[in-house]
Amino acid sequence: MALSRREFLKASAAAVAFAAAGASVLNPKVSEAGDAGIKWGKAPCRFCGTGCGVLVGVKGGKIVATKGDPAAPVNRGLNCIKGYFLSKVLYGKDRLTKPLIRKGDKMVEASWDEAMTLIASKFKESIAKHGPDSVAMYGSGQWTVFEGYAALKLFKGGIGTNNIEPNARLCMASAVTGFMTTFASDEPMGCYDDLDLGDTYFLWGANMAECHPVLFSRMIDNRLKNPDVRIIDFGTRRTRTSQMADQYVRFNPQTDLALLNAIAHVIIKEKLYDEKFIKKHVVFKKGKENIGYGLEDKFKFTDDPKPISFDDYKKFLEKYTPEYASKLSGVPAAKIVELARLYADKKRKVNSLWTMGFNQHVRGTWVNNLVYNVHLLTGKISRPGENPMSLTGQPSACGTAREVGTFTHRLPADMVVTNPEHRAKAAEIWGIDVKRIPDKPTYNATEMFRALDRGDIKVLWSQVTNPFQSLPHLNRYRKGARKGDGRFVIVSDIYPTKSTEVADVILPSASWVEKEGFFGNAERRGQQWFKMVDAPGEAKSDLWQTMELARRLGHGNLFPYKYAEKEIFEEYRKFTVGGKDLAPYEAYVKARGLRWPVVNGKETLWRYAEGHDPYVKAGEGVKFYKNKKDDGRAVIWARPYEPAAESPDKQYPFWLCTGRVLEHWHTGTMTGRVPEIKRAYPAAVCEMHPDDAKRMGIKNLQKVKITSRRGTIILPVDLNGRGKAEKGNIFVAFFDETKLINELCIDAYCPISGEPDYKKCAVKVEKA
Amino acid sequence: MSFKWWPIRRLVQLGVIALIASPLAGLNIFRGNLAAGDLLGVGLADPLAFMQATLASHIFILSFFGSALAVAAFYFVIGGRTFCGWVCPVYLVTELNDRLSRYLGIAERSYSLSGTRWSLAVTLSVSLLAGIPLFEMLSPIGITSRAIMFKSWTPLLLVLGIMIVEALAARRIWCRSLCPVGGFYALLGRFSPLRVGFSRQRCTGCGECSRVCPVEEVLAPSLVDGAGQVTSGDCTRCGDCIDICPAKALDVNIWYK
Amino acid sequence: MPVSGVVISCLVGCSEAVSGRIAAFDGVEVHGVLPDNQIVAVIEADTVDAEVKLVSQLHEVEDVVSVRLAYHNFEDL
Amino acid sequence: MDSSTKHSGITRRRFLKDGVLLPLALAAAGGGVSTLFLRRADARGFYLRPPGALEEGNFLAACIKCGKCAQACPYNSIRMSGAEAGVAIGTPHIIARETPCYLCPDLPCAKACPSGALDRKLEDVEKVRMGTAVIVDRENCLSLRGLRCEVCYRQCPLIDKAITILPRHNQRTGVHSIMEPVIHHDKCVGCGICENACVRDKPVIVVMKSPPEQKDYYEF
Repeated sequence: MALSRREFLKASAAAVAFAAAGASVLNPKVSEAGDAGIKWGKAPCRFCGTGCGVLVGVKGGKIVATKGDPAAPVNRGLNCIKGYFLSKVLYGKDRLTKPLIRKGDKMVEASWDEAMTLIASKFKESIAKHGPDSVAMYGSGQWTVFEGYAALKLFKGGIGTNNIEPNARLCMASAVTGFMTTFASDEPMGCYDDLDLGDTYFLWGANMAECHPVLFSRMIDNRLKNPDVRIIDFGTRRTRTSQMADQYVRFNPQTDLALLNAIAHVIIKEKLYDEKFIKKHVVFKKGKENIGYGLEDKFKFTDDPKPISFDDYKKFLEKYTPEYASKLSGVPAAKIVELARLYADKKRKVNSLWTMGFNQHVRGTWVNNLVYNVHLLTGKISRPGENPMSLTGQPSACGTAREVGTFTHRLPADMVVTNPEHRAKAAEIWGIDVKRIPDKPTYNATEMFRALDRGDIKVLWSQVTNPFQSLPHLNRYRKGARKGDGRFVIVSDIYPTKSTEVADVILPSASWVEKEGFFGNAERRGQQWFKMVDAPGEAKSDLWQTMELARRLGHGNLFPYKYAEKEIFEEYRKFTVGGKDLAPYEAYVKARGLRWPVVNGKETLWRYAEGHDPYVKAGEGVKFYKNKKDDGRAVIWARPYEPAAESPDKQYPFWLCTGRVLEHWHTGTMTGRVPEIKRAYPAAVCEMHPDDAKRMGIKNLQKVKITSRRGTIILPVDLNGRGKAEKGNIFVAFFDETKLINELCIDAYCPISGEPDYKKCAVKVEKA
Repeated sequence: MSFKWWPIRRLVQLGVIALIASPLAGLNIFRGNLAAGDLLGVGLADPLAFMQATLASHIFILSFFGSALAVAAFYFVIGGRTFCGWVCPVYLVTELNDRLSRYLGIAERSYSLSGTRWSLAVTLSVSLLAGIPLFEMLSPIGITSRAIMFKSWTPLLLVLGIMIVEALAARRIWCRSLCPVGGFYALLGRFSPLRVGFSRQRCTGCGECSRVCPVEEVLAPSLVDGAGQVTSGDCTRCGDCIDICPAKALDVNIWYK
Repeated sequence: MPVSGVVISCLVGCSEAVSGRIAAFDGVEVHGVLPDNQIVAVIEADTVDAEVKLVSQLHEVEDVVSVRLAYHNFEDL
Repeated sequence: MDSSTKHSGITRRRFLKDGVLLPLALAAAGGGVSTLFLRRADARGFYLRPPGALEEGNFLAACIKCGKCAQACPYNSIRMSGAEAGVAIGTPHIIARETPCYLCPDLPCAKACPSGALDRKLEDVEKVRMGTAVIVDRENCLSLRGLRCEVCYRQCPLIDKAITILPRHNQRTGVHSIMEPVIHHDKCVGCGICENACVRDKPVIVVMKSPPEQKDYYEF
């Protein structure tokens, strides 16, 4: 009996493997398939950072179908509902097809030459009058690697300003600084295989069920196969993830800092830590405290790390007893002890997963540090099935924003502009004088738009993103963009958005498979695709747009390419050799993505781990080799609990949290154009706790007026929806462009990462 | 220029249609239609609709009964089929249709007024026995008002059918002989205090009143026997006879004056 | 006992050689060599850890580009 | 006058009337009436009535077609049926695929009903029983094919009560789970929001009068 069952399993295993491989027998470029003359090509999904593979069906120059790619290791043929409708995303009725130039109150169609001449003249004029720091590029984690790289090279190596930022600053900058401060190298050690191999998952401020749907189904499948698997959801809001988790642990907003310290406290007090691991792989440090909230314009912060001893760290933690953390967080002390023991359980393979709850946090860097602390204390890191993992929200937040480094302070592959060696290396690869690369970072995303509002930045170009819907304290920045006085805003997009509304020039872009591309997902997997259809009308890729501006500004020599995409990639790859090691372009053309470092043609599943990471020598076991400053050790940081920038009070008694839903992606400009998705989830609602509503005499679906110190919005109340707000909290999704919830959000940010906190501000709610 | 009833009546008829249509304009004066509605928050109901629904469903709703009773009392006071002459939108249609028919001169037959009583009896018994409010299903009054309220046009075919039959074959047969609402109000109006008075002294016997009266039988007792009041419940109190009488032999009268 | 189906990608033209090399491992059965430099194999091991180790070892085999888990079952048998 | 009719006057007017217009009128009237009676209910065999509606027979008995419920609906979900509805002409119903019932907590439609066709005493939206959702096309349900859709579940106003998610292993991929929406007919109020939200061209989840008949007593 056992034998036959085993044989059956083996046969299934082989069958599934054949199915997976069989689909990849297709020429990955574009190959003929049987059904009705549709040509299929591979591409990663256009939406979140999961990086699901899809096959794109093209017929008559149009995308007629998409399907999950059975050969893609991430999703194996599956998609979420957004991915399912990818074929309709590019074909909304109001696709932008011609450059538009503002003439008075009207946007008038123009030729590319007119538009680019105007843009170039504005750039030249502004640079001549106000210096290179008066022009800026605001890009995105949806840029392809080529586009991000070209923009970075033009601004830092050509124009000579560090005024380049991605919207990823609003999304995972805290994860970056978390990784950088703890490991001195950005991006996770683990990969999605940990979702199959672990048995304990702590989710922190991550609604995976809706925001990383395919990964969530993978983690749930792990639990189906292994009844020992435990999923613990820490959150300030009861979500679909909480619903399917084994435990939902509700805590008061901002107190995750105290909770993680209390968990470390228990681990140390009960001697559950891995002494050997700590001795060999960890150093302890302490930074500045009371670090502010970045609310004032031109806020500046530099941390001052001081080494401390393990004992100092223990002393630091003494305050964070479970009782103390319980008082702050509302989590029972006994529960904190229980979960600390679960974290430290030697028989368990523990993973921590987080998203915007950690990253969009005025202490985002700290809270990232604190979760690493727990993994470093217990040694549960860089092992198959056992890792901390930050999930990302954009398809190439990792690939483009982080790895290419399209931030004001970064250069490609973890390098920074403040480091002369790094500048020298960049200048060498770019073939320019090192002096051309400015050595001081200028503005983070929020500060960039503050500078535009003040008039310090005159010309701002936004590509592949929608800042005038997505910025916090939106009123200020929407008004700022239209203040005149030489301000000039250029927006490249595929549809009219809240950002094109305030633009002086709108450029029609090519999107996704209308151009050749390369994205990097959250598990370090780089994925390439070819152009499969022409962009509608005169729309052109952002890469072309950037290079055209370069040419007109006299920086054409920086882009001497014939096959720009491939040549840019190979040039960029030079930065990565000896660390992030990307594979040659051709390898990505063939593979369904590869996880860097790819050394000798082999991808790396687990970084810093012997036997997996090519840079860890035999006998080292684990080596955080990137942190050369600390002798290849990771840093445990003593980071205290500090309150949020704005907490509820008598006048504004509710916490406001914002976020996403499964159906819509970010500002909804693409998903909102899919009629099926639009019908399924047409408009934003305000989630509220039934007890709060009852107290205020508010009934389900009734309209309420939500007011913060920055703005007001009217929404119907949802007391029993997919997400259930806790008492004293409300939640609103930000996809609905007719209800700009971000007008209410505070533009406070983490001083270290510069990432704003969209999850916490104070509002009042009244019957409308 | 002497006083005439018809412009007032026309205004009331159009006012009723305007009320039914008012929610479309976002006004909150009137909800529902002539079967049941709320006028300024006061519930009103057609007594016949109440009877049908109650007989059919065996459900007694007190407020529904109250609304129906109030309406019945009102029409009792002002004279039964006053509903027809002044309120019913179908009456307005058939009235105008009758003008057309006379102009073409193709419909000459009339059928007995007693038909409406039969029709009322059939309506109520079918409602009770079949468990379905028979008339509400067919009612051109409901069909017309729902056409106004919800732009539901197809059922108006039935009204069109009535118009064609009336124009071609049987003058005003619907209102005169078939409509159970008319039947009900005719019974109710039999003892209504408000009536058309007749002065034999002034009558010149010109016959104009009979010609304009939609239910000319009701004038017969006065014209033939000299009765001082029109007592028949079928009189719609439309006032057309008063307006047309060149000798002012007809006027508004109160019972037992 | 875990049972897994894996797809192994090899360098161009090396799949026959690789299939020979991996067949030598205990607990690895080669089920097919595909024309596009891919091999389908089934892996058995005593524990998940052992299985992961085995997959890691396959990674190290000469001319192997990637080893992809296509099916994984670790219920008790 | 008589003499003229007898001789020539008869011809044109009589001919017009008896020969053409009268048959035409009869045909129109007959056609109108028969359409009222011959056709009944929609293709699915039942009308989705507003919340609080009595069982169909009683509902038809009590409804006087005044339209107040439809006027009371803030979402214009309730429409009055036309001639195609036959016996049910002029009665209120909901076409869920176009606009479902959003279950206002104070049920203004039921409150507006004068005749008791809708139960005015109904206070709790969870006690509404308009029908029940049924997945009629399992083959085309994206969730059942392993995709992360479950829009019906997440949009259900009685989420986790009327529809729950039953995860099960996806044999095909080996590492994902299929998130199957499971409808609980005892909790489903039949509001049709799921039918409205279903992303397939032809909704795979629809509201029916009652769940398909079971031939046994198992309850899943």
